[in-house]
Amino acid sequence: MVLTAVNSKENNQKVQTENVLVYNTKGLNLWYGDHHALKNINLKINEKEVTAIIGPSGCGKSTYIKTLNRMIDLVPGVKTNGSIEYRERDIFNKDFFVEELRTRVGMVFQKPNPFPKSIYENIAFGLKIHGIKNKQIINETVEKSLRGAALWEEVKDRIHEPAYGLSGGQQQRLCIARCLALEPDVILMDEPTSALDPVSTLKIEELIQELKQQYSIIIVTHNMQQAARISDRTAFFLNGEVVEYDVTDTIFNSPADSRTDDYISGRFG
Amino acid sequence: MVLTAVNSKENNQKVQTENVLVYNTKGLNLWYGDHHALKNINLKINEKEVTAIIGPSGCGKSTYIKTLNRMIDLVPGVKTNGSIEYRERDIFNKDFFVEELRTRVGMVFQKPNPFPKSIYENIAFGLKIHGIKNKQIINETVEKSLRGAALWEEVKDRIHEPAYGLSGGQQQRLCIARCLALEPDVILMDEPTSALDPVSTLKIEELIQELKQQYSIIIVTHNMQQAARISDRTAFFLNGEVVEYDVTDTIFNSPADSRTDDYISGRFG
Amino acid sequence: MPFIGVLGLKGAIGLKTKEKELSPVQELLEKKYNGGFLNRREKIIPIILFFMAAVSVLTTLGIVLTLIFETITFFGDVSVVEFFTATEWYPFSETEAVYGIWPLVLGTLKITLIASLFAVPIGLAVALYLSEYAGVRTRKIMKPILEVLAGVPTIVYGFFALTFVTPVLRDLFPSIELFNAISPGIVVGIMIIPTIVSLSEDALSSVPEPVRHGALAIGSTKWETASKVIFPAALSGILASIVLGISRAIGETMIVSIAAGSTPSAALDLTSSLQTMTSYIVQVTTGDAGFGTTIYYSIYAVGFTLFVFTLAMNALAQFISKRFREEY
Amino acid sequence: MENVDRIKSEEMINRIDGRLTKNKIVKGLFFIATLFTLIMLVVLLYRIIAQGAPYLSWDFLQNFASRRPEQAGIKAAVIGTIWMMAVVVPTAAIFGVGSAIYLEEYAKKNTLTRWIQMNISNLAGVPSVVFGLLGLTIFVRLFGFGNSILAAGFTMSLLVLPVIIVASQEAVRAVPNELKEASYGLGATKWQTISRVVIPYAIPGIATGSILAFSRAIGETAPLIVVGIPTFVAFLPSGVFDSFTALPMQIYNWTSRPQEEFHNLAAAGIIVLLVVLIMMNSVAVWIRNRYQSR
Amino acid sequence: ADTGTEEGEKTEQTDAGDAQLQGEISIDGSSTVYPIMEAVAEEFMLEQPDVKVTVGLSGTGGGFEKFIAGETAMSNASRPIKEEEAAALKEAGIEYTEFELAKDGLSVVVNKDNDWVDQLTVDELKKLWLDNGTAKKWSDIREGWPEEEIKFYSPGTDSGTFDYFDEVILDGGQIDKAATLSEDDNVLVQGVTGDKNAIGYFGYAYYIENKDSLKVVPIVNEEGTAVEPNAETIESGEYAPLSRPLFTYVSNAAIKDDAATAAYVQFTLENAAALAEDVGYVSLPQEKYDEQLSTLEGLK
Ligand SMILES: Nc1ncnc2c1ncn2[C@@H]1O[C@H](COP(=O)(O)OP(=O)(O)OP(=O)(O)O)[C@@H](O)[C@H]1O
Ligand SMILES: Nc1ncnc2c1ncn2[C@@H]1O[C@H](COP(=O)(O)OP(=O)(O)OP(=O)(O)O)[C@@H](O)[C@H]1O
Ligand SMILES: [Mg+2]
Ligand SMILES: [Mg+2]
Ligand SMILES: O=P([O-])([O-])[O-]
Repeated sequence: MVLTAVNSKENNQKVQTENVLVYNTKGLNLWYGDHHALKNINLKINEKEVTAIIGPSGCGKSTYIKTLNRMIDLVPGVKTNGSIEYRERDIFNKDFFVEELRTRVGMVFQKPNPFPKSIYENIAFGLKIHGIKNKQIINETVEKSLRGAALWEEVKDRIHEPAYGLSGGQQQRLCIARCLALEPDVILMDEPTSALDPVSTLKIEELIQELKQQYSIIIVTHNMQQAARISDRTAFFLNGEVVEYDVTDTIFNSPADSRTDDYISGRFG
Repeated sequence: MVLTAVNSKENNQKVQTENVLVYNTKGLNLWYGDHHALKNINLKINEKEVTAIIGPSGCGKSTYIKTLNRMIDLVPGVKTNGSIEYRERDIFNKDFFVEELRTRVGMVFQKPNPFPKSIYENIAFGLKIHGIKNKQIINETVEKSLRGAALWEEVKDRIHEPAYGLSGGQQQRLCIARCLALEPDVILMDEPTSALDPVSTLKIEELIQELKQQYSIIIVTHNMQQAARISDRTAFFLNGEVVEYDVTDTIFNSPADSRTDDYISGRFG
Repeated sequence: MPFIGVLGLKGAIGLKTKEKELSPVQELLEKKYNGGFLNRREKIIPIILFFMAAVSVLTTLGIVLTLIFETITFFGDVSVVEFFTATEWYPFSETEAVYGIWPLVLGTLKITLIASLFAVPIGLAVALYLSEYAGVRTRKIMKPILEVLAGVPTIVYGFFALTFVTPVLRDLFPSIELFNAISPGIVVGIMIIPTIVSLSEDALSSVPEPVRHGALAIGSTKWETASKVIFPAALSGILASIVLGISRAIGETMIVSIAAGSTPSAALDLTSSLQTMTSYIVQVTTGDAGFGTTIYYSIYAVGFTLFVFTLAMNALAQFISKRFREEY
Repeated sequence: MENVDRIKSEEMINRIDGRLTKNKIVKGLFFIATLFTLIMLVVLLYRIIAQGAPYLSWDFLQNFASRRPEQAGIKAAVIGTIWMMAVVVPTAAIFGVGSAIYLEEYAKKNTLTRWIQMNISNLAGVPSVVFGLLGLTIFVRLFGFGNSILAAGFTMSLLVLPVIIVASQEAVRAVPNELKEASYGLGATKWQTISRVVIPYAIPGIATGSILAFSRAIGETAPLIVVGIPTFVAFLPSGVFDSFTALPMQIYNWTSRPQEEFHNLAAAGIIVLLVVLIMMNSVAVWIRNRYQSR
Repeated sequence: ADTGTEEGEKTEQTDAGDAQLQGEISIDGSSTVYPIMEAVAEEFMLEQPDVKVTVGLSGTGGGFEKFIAGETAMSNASRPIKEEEAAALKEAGIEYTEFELAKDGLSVVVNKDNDWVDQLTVDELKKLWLDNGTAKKWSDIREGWPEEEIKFYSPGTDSGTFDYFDEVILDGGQIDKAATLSEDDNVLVQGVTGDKNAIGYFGYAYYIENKDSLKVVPIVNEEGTAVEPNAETIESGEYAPLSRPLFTYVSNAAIKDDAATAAYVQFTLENAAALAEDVGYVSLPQEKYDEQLSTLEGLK
């Protein structure tokens, strides 16, 4: 637990509050084989905030976010050192089953990836694999999650139809709903709108603002305007390093590092 | 031939010059099956300028540029009407072989697509299919094209090695060199830097400025800063229509259409 | 450990929203966290699957052992030197049996050669047509048709060779005998065409579309694109398909049993009767050879030789795909 | 406009005609080759149908083999083939898919795995007669199954196993990583991901590849001859340990009889076999088309 | 079915026709004998539907292989059992009895358009078929025959038919290496039909079935008369030496222990005469069958 100055964009007043950490990354290094993709990352991520990670292509944004729920384990030949504490538990600890971590920490991917099943089954999937069989609980959760992802009204008449019939933006919200069904603590999003049209993007952005009330959100985005619009804090990655991490307003309006400034103002990337 | 006011960004003075048209698109409509992808496009494209085409995803940028060299023929079920004149010849005319058109009009794609051959063979290919067998001419052209694409210094010691050994940015410049070997009149580029890192992007942008001296360039980009940086004119596409087409400065600084303004200022897309 | 789980959750939900109750889902998940995620199934399943994968290794082992024991018995009666050097295969003579594998190998090679000469050009032409020229529709129709061609039982092909192709050939070239290498060779070729087409077509169409577009965009014709860019790029897959086709031709049994005759011949001539390794095995297993005789054991020695041939072809295929592997 | 007509313009246009003609000729040749294979198939089918169709009748399907051509039928062979396939399909499918999943999802990329993989592709090239010898030695003799459905079924299973493994591996490999990630992301274990995401997604691909492999098993004659399954069987099997006969055996036998009528019966038998094959292939095509558009 | 039933009732000692038996009888062996055995099995199963008879055609040798392995109760053969096989059976502890079922007349045939060959002696046959390292012409065999190269068509070297021919005509010598060999007798028929200078030989049934398109050659027997193969001359033994016996070998234990097998063998012997003729072979004299029936009685 640390005390930090938070600049929440909603109430443009600076408020001194006590923040709870969900993640505390300490001296994280990561190699893909010989390629040193993350270099001594130190980041503290607050509860119930939107933390944006920006940076040019290949800087390690996806790698970092995939490490947070250990999806990185799926890539063969990855080595790490340093530690990441999730709610004060080391996620690399043997006793911390990845299945538990991933249940607590939901993830939304760049391309919407619903299962080739019905809308209903997509959401019920997570419940079923965790042994929840009670029909009523499942039904309720499906509705609640779809509502939570602002999708219920659009699909309520066809939740047993294939998810592939939905538009890209709807599919992405379905993927969010699929996370919500397990009532996660944190939601990780890796460029969740980069494959979507402007209207869908807007909806998802609104949804993220909504979700922030209940969940801690970490979002990777290549769209700086988006980061500026929706996030409370922003980390700027470059070549596997965190160049700057601060309140979003500060990053965008008075960055401490010139590289951040260059990037923000479109001089590269 | 028309007279237009050109605002070249290099000399920030407005100069009244006589412009030669390379392309004159008149009332072009295009359908993918039932989907009306291009709607009544009218565009005049000047010689030895960089014309940028911008617009949100799915607005028809790629479709339009692919129509210019009739690569669109490869998509089954495409119907067009209206006309496109290239140097006053109708490209849809039966007597205008696509092979000729495409030799005169080079194309660079979003993702670098070198042939799985050596660097040298990649460039020699175009010459060979046109029956040029003289080793010396080929050698000279290979060098000249690589120099033209600002790649010669980097690869001169390994031009017989496979092209796939090059980095993404180098591959893209190789693809440009491949076009140059045929000394085209126009070069079409469909988001040529979107798959590249910042440094490579910069190089390609510089190269484009260079090439403009000799070639007419039409470039699709989703990166508005890029369009602003490198182009003389910009066309803004939306939903298959040309919303606005003007000198780049005008588009970015005082657009006539509010939708252009919205897009430019990042309110959507 | 489970204790930490609870704590963690309290951390997650507790502090700020103290009044909030656990939802049914949370409650159930909580139980799971406490119960731990240790799952015996997760450990056992890979082991079971490993044993399944081991079956194919056991099969190879079975084949090798089956063949090797009887082959050793065979070489108790017949000298290895004779087997590899004698140019005659005449096991049925009671007085002067000769076991020289060469005529059978030669028979196999003749059939394989003719089949490949016939099938490779046609197969590649069809593959190129389908992948570079034909529309999606044609491809969608042709592929299943080729699969039917591939699924036609080989006895059917055998009779097709004997009762159709041979007479036609004999009408054209009267010097061809009833049993010859050409007719079954061609028909084996027809049989392997689908294999070559289907795998080459896969290889050709897996060359990424952008590469094709790159060539077309500088004004090449389809043929220039296909022959100078796509074909070389797909070379490793194409060669592999040819090797696979050839190894099917080597192993083909019924067509040659029916239409090539059963005269082991060391002559190079293609117009007369011959015998292959496979058809010899069928001849003996359906024939008169007494149990425990040298002839009986000879089929294992021939089978072993055949097996070695297929191994060699496979090694060749592996070599080719390593040597010519293209990355796009 | 002076720079419009660049070098070699004249020449280039002159050459385009020639290049296009070449393209046309080659296209024509390729088309002829394609047509040729089609014609071969048509001739093949026509000859068989012309010869066998008059002999096809309900009785032909209903009767057992007989010395009298007019009474002879293929009931035992059809049912026998079905029984055999009832052994082959589950055995080969379970072991094939199991192996594929092991190799694609669990196996580490080490020497052992490479070795297994190489062994599988080797096995795919081993001639079917050799599998016959294996079946004879192991299943018929060593395990004492005799010339039963089980012996022949296992032999055929081993014969098609490599093909099914390879097809299944491809299908499993084709499962988009995003789907697996989605499942893992929800806290699913590996086996849960495999059984609920990977396999269901791969099933159409597995089915298509396997059906084609099975249709090969139905038509294989050489291994059955070598295993030595009988030809005259005038009863229906009641279990996997019973003797049986199969379609290709019956056809093979008929073709070698002196009487012309038997040859025609063989053609009729071939028609039945082909109908079965085409039905199986159609199912494969249907599955492929149905799921391809995902 | 009629013949079977009649004779079944006529023979008092048997219960084949009345009592319903059960069991399985596995038969394999010669493809030459196969049509007879198939006919017998077909008829037998009409009467005893609960006895499951299977007949395979692994060839005489292949059949013995299974017989030795104890996989079959009966093994058909188109030649007498060989010493190695008898020895192996002894070693395996299988006692057996040989039953002769019918005769096959190996028919020597030439092309329909062949107008010079009227008959052949055994010596001429030998001269024709024995390999002498060169291509033979008809004129080499008998003066006045055309100077055309002879084309030979023979059953495959692994068939009982070849074996028999090899033994009685060639004395185990090497058959002309230019001969076209085929495992499928139909193919030989085609070969001879299509070639004016061809000569071939195969089972009588194949000749009968194609007698319109082939010319059969009378063979001079030991008495010096040229005899054409037909039912009478083969049965009487006049057509010699090319008529060969067809056998089935039965396990004694199976006859003793299994009523179904015993009944089946009895049925076979009772009906072989009629059924053999049915499928194109020649029956033995009736006494021969009666004799074997009493042998069978002794084994029960
Ligand atoms: N599986 C992998 N194996 C090897 N190197 C990898 C792998 N995945 C990523 N990399 C490398 O690690 C670096 C960081 O990759 P990462 O995907 O995290 O970048 P990113 O910031 O998400 O980029 P983008 O904006 O393009 O998604 C890159 O140089 C990339 O090439
Ligand atoms: N082959 C095709 N068949 C059918 N519709 C197509 C095809 N290609 C593109 N379209 C549709 O045509 C419209 C225009 O597509 P186009 O690729 O030209 O867009 P774009 O502006 O290049 O977008 P992006 O920035 O994503 O590349 C889109 O709605 C797209 O879905
Ligand atoms: Mg990324
Ligand atoms: Mg595009
Ligand atoms: O089957 P055969 O009679 O030739 O042994």
